[in-house]
Amino acid sequence: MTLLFLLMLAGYAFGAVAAVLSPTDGVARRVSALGAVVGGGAGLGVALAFFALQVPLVVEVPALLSVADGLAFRLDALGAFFLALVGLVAVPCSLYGAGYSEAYDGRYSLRFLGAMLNLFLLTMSLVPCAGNVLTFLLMWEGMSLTSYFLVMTDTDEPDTIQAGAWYLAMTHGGLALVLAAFLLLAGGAATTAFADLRTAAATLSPATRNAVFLLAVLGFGSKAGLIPLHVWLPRAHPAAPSHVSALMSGVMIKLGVYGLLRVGLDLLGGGPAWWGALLIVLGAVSAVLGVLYALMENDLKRLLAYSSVENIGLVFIGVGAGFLFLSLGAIPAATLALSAGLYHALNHAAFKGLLFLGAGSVLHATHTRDMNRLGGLIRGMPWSALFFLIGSLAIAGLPPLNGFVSEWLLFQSLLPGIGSSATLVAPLMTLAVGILALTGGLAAAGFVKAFGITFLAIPRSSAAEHAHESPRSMRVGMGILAVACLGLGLAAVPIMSALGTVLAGHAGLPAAAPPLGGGLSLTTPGTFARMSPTLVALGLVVVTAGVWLGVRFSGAARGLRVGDTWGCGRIAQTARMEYTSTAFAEPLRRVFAELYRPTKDLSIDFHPDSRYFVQSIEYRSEIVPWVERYLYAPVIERVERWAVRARAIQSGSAHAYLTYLVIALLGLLTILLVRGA
Amino acid sequence: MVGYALEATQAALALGLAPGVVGLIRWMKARLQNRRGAPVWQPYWELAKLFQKEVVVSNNASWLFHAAPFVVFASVVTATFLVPVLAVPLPFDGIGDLLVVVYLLLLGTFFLSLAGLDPGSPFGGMGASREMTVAALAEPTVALAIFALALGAGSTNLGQIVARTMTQPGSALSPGHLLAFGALFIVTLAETGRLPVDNPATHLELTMIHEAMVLEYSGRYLALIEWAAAIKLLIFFSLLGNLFIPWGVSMALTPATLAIAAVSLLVKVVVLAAAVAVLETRIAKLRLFRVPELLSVSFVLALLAVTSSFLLR
Amino acid sequence: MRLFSKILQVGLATEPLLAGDEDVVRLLHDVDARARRLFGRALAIREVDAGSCNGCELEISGLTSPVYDSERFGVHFVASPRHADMLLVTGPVTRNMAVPLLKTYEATPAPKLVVAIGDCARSCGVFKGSYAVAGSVDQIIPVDVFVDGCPPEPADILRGILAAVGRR
Amino acid sequence: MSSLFPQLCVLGSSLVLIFGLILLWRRSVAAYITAFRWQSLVLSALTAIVAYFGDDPELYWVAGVLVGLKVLVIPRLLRRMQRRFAPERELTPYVNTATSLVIAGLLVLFAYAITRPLVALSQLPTRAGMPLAMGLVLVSLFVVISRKKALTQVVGFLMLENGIALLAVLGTYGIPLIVELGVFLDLLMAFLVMQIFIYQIHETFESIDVEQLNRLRH
Repeated sequence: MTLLFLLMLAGYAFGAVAAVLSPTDGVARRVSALGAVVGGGAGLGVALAFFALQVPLVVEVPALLSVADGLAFRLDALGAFFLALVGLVAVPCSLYGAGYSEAYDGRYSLRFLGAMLNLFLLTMSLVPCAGNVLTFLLMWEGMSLTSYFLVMTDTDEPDTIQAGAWYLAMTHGGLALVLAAFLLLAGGAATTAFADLRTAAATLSPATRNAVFLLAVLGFGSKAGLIPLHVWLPRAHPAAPSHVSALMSGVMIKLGVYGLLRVGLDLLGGGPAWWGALLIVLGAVSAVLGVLYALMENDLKRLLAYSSVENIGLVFIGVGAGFLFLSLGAIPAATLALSAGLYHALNHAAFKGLLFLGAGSVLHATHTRDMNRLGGLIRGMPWSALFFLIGSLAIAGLPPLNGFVSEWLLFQSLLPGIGSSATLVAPLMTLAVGILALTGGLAAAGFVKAFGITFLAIPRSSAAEHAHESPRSMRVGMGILAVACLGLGLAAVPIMSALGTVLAGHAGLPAAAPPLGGGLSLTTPGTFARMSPTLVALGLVVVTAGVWLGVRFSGAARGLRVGDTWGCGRIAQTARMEYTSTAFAEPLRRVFAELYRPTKDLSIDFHPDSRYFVQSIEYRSEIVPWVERYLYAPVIERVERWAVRARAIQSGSAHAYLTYLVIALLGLLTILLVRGA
Repeated sequence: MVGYALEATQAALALGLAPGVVGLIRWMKARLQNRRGAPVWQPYWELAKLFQKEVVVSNNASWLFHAAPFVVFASVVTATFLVPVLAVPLPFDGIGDLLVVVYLLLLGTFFLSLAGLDPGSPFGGMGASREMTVAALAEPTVALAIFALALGAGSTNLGQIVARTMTQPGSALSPGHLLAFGALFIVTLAETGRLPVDNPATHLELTMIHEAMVLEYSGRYLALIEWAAAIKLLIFFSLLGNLFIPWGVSMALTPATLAIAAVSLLVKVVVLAAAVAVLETRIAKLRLFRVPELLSVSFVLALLAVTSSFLLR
Repeated sequence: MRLFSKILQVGLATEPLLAGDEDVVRLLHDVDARARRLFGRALAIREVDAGSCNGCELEISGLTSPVYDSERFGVHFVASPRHADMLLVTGPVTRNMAVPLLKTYEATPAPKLVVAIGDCARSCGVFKGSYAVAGSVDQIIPVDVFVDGCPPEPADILRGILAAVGRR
Repeated sequence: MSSLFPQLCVLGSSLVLIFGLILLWRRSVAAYITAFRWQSLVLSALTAIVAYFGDDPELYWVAGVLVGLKVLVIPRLLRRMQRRFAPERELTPYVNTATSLVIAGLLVLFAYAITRPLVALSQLPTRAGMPLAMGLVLVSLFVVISRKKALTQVVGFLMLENGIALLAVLGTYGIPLIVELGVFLDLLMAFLVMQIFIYQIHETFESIDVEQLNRLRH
C-alpha cells in the first residue's frame, strides 16, 4: 500500500517534470496525461487497498519543516473515500485532457498546463491524506494555487482574468478562515497532528468549539461553493479548460465537504443540534437557489457550475441531517444521512465530471458555450450526446442511474427527522423534504433544457451545424465516467455498506455500522423503506425490450416515412423558430419572478415617417443574482473606497516604507511590553 | 409463484383497463354536455387503429425521437409492477417504494419533453418547457404527501401503507390522510394533463401542454404515448384509491378476495373518473401562469397534511 | 350547482341517429363493417381551411355540437395532421394556402382520406378566376369525396365523411 | 373511539384554516365572503362537538350565537357592501398569490413550532388543533397586511377573530359564555365601525383600495 502511495506520488511528479522538460507541446500533452493517469490510478488503488485491507497508511517525514511538526500523511477511511473520489475523476479527466488540450497547441504553453495539472492532482490527492495541520494547509494552498493557474490558462478570453481574481479572493478568504479554525483548535494540543487535536478538542469550551465550527463552515463552505460563498464557481468553472472544470467541480469542491467533515465530525466529534440545522439550512438554500440560477443560464458551463452549487447543497443537507441526528443520539439515522451525503458527493463527482467533459466536447467542436447558438449536435457528435444524456439523466435523479439512488437515500434520511419529537426538527425536516423535491424537479427541467437545447433540434448557428465528434481520447474519458454513473447506481448496496465503514468510529458512530442493505435491496433503518436500484434497472431494461419486441412482432404496421416537421403548414422551418434556452426557462422565470427580479429593457426604433412602422425592436432582460447585488457589490465598493484612501500612504519613497516598517515594529513591541507587564 | 402471477395479472390489468378509464371520463363528460358521446371502449379502437398506421417522422428528429415512446411506455409499465392495483404485499414490494414510482413517472416525462424538443418544432419546445415547469412544481407536493402517508404508516413502501390503513380503519379519516388526498388529487390533475391545468381536448396549440409535445408523433409511436398517458392516469387513480381508501385490496391472495379487489378497484376508478368528469365540466382551464398558484395550494395542503400528522402523534 | 341542474333538465340533446334521414342510417350500417377494418371505428379528422369564407367551418363545428355529436360514431377532430386519418378541406385553395395544404397532406400518415367540403372546394365557387386562387382542392391533392353545398349541412358533411370511409 | 375526538378537532381546525387560505388563493370578494361563512359554520360545528364531548352545555349556546352572528348576519352585511363595490377585485396584492400561499404554509409550520410547549403542557384532547388555530391567526394577520382592498382586510380581520375563538375553544374548552358574548358584541361594534369607515373611504376616493390612503399624506 505504501508502495502504491509512492507510485501515486511518482506518477504525478513524473507527469509534472516530464511535461516541463518535453520538447514539443504534443509530447507534453501525452506525458502529462500519462503521469496523471498513473497517479490517479495509483491513488484509486491506494484507497481501494485501504478498504480491502483496513490497514491505516502512515508516511511521515518529520525532518521536513520540523518546526511545525513536519510533513505527515495518515490515511484513514474518511480520507481514503475522498482519495478514491479524486482518483475516479482524475483518470478519465486526464485522458480527456490529452485530446482536449490539443486545441491549445501553439496558443498557450502546454508544458505549463501539463505540469500544473499534475501538481493540482497531486495536491488534491494529498489533502485527504494529510495527518497534521501543516500538511493539510500546505496541500490545501497548493491545490488552490495550482487550480488558480489552471483557471488562468485561457488568458485571451476577457472574462478569465476577472474569474481568476474572484476565485483567488474567495479561496484565500476561505483559507484565512480555515487557518483561524485550526489555530483555535490547536490552542490546547501538544502537536498539530490530527490525533492530538482530536483529544484536545474534547477539552475546549463550548464557545471555542462553536467558533471553530463556524469558521470551518465558512472557510470550507467557500471552497465547496455554498451560497452565499459560491460566487466564484459560475465564473471560474466556465473560464477553466473543461477537463479542469470537471476536476474542480467534480472533486475539488468536494474537498470542502471533506474539510468540514474532518473538522466537525472527526476532530470536534459533532456538536449541538444547531450545527446540523445550520448546515441543513445552508444546504437547502444552496440547493434551491443553485438550481434556480442554473435554469436561467444560457451558458452551458455556467449552468453546470450553478448546478454544482445545487448538488453541494444536497450533500450538505445530508451531512447536516447527520450532524443533527448525532446530536439527538439517533445513530442509525445519522449513519444513513451521512452516508447518503457522501454517496451523493461521490455520484456528483461522476456525473458532473461527465457533464463538464461533455460540455468541453461541445466547446471543442463549436467554440461556443452559448446554448442559444447550439442545437442539433446529436447528429454530428452522437457519442458525446449519448454520454451527456447519461450524465443529464443521472443528475436529474432519474432511475436507474446513480443520482436517483443517492437522491432516494437523501429523502429517506430526512424522513426519520419528521418523526422526531425535538421542537424545531420536524418543521425543518419537512421544509428540507419539500426543498429536496423541488430541487429534484427543477434539476430535471434544467437538464431537459441543457441537453435538449444543446443537442437536439435544428442547429442554431453554422458552428453547431458543422460540429464534429471529439477525438477518441476524449470519448474514452467520457465513456469511463458514463460507465461509472451506471455502475455507481447499480452497485449501490455494496457502496453503501462501504460508506458505513468510512464513517464508523467518528464522533460516537459505532465501529460496526448497521448494514444498509442485503442482497440486492437497500434497506433503511427499521426497514422504513426498501429499494433495489439493480432490480429497478433490470425491470426497466426488460420492460423496454419487451415493449419494443411486442410492437415489432405483434403485427403493428411497420411503415415509416420521413417528412418535414409539422409547423401548421408553413413554408420553411428555420432555427429561428425553435424554442431557445431563454424561451424554455421563461415559464419558470415568470413563476419565480419575485426571486429573480429580472431587469427589462425594451427599445423600439420607429420609422421616421410613421410610428406604425417599426424598424427594430430590442429587448434585453438580465438577471443579477441578489446575493451579488446586495452582498458583494457593497462590499466590493467599500473595499475599493478604502483602497483609494489607502493610496494616500503610497508615496513611492523607500524611506517612507521603511518608516512604516519601523512604526509597525515599535507598535508590536509596545503591545508585547504592555502585555508582559 | 402466485405472487409473480399476480404481478403479471396486475400489469396486464393496468394495461388493459387504462384506455377504458380515459374512455369513461370522455363518455361521462359527453353526457354532462348532453351529448350521446362515444362508447367507453372508443379509446381501444383508436389505439388499435394507430398501431395499424404509418409513422411519419420529422427529418430533424434523431434516434431519441424513436426511442422516447418506448422509454415512456416502459417507465409507466414498470411503475405498475410496484403499485398495489389489486393486492398487497406484492413480491416486488422490496424493489421500490412510492418514491420510486414517482421518479419512474418523472423519467417518462423527461424523455417525452426531450422528444418534444427533438424535431425543432416551436410547439414541441413550448410543450416541453411547460410540462417540465408543471412537473417540477408538482414535485414538492408529491414528496410531502407521500411523507404524510409514510409518517402514519411508518414506511414509504406501498404495501405497508395499505396494510396499515387496513388494520387501523380510523386512520383513513385522519386529517393527515384527507389533506394528503386533496393534495395528491390536485397533483393528479396536473401530472396527467387534465383540466384546469391542461385541456386534453384542446386544438389550440398555444394553450397546450401535453398535446404540444406529442404533436409530431403519429402511428404506433403515438399509440404508445397515448396508452402510456392513460396508464399513468390509472396509476394515479389506483394510488388515490388504494392508498387512501384501501378497502377491497386483497391481502390474502385467494380467488375470492382477488375478485373483490377487482370489483372494488373498478368502483374506485369509476368514482374518481366521475369526479374528474364533473370537475372538468364545472371549471375552466386556468391561465398557465395561475397554474403555479394552484400547485402552491396543493403544496400547502400537503404541508398541512404533514403538520397534522405530527400533531396527532 | 345551478349548472348541473340545468344539465339534468336538458337531458340528451343528440338527435337519435339523424332521425328521418334513412339514407344515412343505412349508409352507416353499410359502412360500419368495412370502416372497422380500415380505421377501427375511430376516425381522426384534421380540418384545413384552404381559403374558405368560414361558412363551411361553421357547419363543420356543428358536427361536434350536442345535436349532431359526431363523436358517437368515433369521429373526432384532432390538433395535428400527424394524428389524423382524414383531412376535411374547405374553400378554394388560395395561392398562399397551396403549399401548406400540400404539406398538411404530406404530414398525414397513410392510410389517409381527403374530403372536400363545399362548392368552393369543388369548383372555387364565386372565387373562380380570382388572381388569388390557385385552384380547386383536387388540383392540389387527391380528393376522395366532394360534399356539395354552400355551405353543406352538418348532416351532409357527416354523410360525406362516412361515404369516404366506405369507398376505401 | 377515544381517538375520534382529537381527530375531529384536528380535522375541523384544518378545515377552518383551509377556508382561511381561500383568501389568499381566490380573487373575488364574493368568494371571500362565502369562505368566511363556511369557516364560521365549521367553527360553530366544532364548538358544538367540543360541547358534546366535553360535556359543557354552555358551549352549545356559544355555537348557536356563532351561527346567528357569523354565519347569517355578518355575511349578509358583507354581501351588501360587496354589491355596492362589486367591480373591485383583489387583483394586485402586495405579495403574489403563489408566494402568499407558500408563506402561509411557512406560517403554519411556525405556528406549530411556537405552540409546541403549549401543546406539550396541555392535557386536553383538543390540544392537537391549537397549532392550526394559531396558524389561522397568523395567516389572517398576513392577509390583513398583504392585501389592498379594505373589504378583504375586513374579512381578514373577521377570520382573525375566528382564529382566536377557535384557539379559545380548543385551548380552554371555551371561555365562559358571558365573556364570549362580550367578545361578540365587541366584534359587532368593530365591524360596524369598519363598515362606516369603508363607506367613508369610498366616498372620499371612490375606491376601497387602501393604497389610496397614502394620498392623505400630501
